[in-house]
Amino acid sequence: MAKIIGGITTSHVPAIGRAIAKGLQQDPYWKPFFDAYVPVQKWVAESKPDVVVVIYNDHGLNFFLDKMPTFAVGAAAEYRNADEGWGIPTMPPFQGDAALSWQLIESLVEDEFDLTTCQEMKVDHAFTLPMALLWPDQSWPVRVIPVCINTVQDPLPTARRCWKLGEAIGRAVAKWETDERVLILGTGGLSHQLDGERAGFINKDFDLKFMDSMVHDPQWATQFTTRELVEHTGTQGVELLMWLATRAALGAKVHELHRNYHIPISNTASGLMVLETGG
Amino acid sequence: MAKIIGGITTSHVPAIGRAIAKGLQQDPYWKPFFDAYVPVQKWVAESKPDVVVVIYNDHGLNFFLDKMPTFAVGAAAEYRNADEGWGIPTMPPFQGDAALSWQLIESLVEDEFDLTTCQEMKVDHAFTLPMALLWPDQSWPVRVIPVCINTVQDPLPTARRCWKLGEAIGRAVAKWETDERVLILGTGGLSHQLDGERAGFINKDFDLKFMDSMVHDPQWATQFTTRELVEHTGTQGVELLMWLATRAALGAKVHELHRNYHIPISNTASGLMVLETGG
Amino acid sequence: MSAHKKPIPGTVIFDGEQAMKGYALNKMCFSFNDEDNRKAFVADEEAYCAKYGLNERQREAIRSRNVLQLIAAGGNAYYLAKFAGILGLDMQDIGAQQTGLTREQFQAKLLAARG
Amino acid sequence: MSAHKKPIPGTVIFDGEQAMKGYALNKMCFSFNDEDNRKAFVADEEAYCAKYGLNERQREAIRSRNVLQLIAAGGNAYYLAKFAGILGLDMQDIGAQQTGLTREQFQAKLLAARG
Ligand SMILES: [Fe+3]
Ligand SMILES: [Fe+3]
Repeated sequence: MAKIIGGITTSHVPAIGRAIAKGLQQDPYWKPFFDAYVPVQKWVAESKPDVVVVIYNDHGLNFFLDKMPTFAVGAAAEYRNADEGWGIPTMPPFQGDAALSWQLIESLVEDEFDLTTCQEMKVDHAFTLPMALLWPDQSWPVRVIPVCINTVQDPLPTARRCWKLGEAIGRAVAKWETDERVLILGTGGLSHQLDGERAGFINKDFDLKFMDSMVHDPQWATQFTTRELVEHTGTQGVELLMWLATRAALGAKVHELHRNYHIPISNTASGLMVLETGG
Repeated sequence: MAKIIGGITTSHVPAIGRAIAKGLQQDPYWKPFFDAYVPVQKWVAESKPDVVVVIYNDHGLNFFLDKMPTFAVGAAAEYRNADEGWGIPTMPPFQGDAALSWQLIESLVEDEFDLTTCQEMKVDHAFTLPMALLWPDQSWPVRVIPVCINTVQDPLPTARRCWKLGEAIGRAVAKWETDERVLILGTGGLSHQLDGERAGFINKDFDLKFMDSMVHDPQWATQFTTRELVEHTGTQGVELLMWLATRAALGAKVHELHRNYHIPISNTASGLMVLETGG
Repeated sequence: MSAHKKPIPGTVIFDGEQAMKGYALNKMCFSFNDEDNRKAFVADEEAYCAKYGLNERQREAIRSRNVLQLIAAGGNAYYLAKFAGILGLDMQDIGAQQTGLTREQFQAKLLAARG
Repeated sequence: MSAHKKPIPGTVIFDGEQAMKGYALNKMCFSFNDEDNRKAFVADEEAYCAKYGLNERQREAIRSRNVLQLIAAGGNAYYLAKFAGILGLDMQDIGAQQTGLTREQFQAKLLAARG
């Protein structure tokens, strides 16, 4: 049986891509951010995951408003990054595992998740940057399964629904008849708002409370409507939904291996956690 | 409050479009089929629905396997038919009601349906032909909301899930703060199989049992897996899922106003029912 | 996937396995919604198949207009119907071909389902 | 829709109402994923906006590079970011413009959130 070894949750702002492209890892602005990933890279290298389920949100690369899915799951042999319009170099393609994708999809649809399945799928910075933060040489030693959650257009799935999706992903992976070691990678957040007069909004108190809840009270954030989450964390802070789904996939108990919180990266409070299952 | 006045369920095979285009309504092959719609047209004209929620399945006009949704809901001001590749004339466009669509979508997502929302959406014969059977002059006196269920690619949503979707549509419409009279139109089936050595499969016993269950034991078909439904009704007979969702939207009790069952239309056992709510 | 499920005789369920196998073929057939694409196919079938990356099995199935082979190569009934449209075949022709019957025999079989 | 929900000051939720209002604008911005489209826009802004059917309010907001106006006209932050990319603006520029601050003031505001 496949085993979920743990989850990593991290911010994914495009500015990270620009910093990587320019080699700014040791720059004073960026150093506190990039340094936090060094122990995580070490843990990942030692834990040797075979497959990464990447729970992320598309920012208008693969999906438009003509067909905007709430939950989309990739089922392709390969996923490519592409031009997003602001000049960040694209990353090497990612190897998929379509057979495992279909096992995941079969289980989730049986569990009454109304997925959109994608046999072709471009993956944007929310997918590629966290991967590059875990594997800086960008020679991905893993296969990937993209799971995309709508944060573009209201109504977003509720926090409760995202939690349930994560739980169902956990159940589905546990049924895979393979020996894969599976990492869940949830990307987005933490508090930030790009648009409106409230641009630049950051809520440190809420973010820290949320990060604590990931370990000690993981369903805490499901009490909020997505509108309340926007109020507390900003229009893009609602990306914590990906953290919540990731946490739900890990089961009842986790062991916190690593945490970082840093204000600001671009307009964002950047967060990073590594949670081992069964802690 | 909006009111669901009833539901109509009907077959939608492309051959109907060819027969309409050629004016074959009185042809001996087609007469028993088209005659069955005359009393239905009368009921519809008298009941004066304002809005029709059309629950149908796309056959590869609007959706491809790159982004294949389980449940998709239209939110456009207008929906157009288009060339499907086999030379049936396209029909006049259909007026949408985007504001009501969004109310439906907000309610369904809140109820944990993971919709794909479509602000542009071509509608295929499964949508247009039933509309033309109800309004033969094709000057649609109603606004429409398309609800599309995946029957193209396994895993299909379970019969149980389609039932729940229909129930949730019923709840959502009841919340609309308007006086709209709403008709639910479910299209597809009944038993038929186009592909494989089993092509031409028709199961009259099952169809009749299913039609009875729509009135007297509406959740009867939810006992079957979609694979069992294919076994009993053929690969395309599984389109009865649209009937099931329609029935679920109508509430506990219905009054059967009309029924027709005719073998064969093209390769299909064609079925037609008119169910009034609260019977 | 389908390995765990009871097969239905004479029936291929279009599941993930088929969807993967038939992606290029179905994508080509999906393109036949557009008249220009249908014309381009008719003008040069081999070039059109190559453009969509059909494998040899799929190209051969297209060449031979054999529906069962097209299904075995991953074709989906709904997309294949658009190919049938190009050929001017209707569902009784398709049904007859797959069941090894004449069109008349196939139509008689459908009528017989009235019981 | 949003009428029933408590507004969040300085924040427009991109809901169905906004999505309907901004469809043409967002579709144009979505097209900026392709370099050829970005070049076509730069070569002739008015023609490009006309091609996507922007209304006058949207065209004026594009002309004036005013993010708050673009949002008011139905623009979505994620698609608008691709327009900002053409202009060479980053998120601090955008943030500064919307909050009426200089870039330095906006950056200071972000830093202040450290508490
Ligand atoms: Fe983001
Ligand atoms: Fe059909």
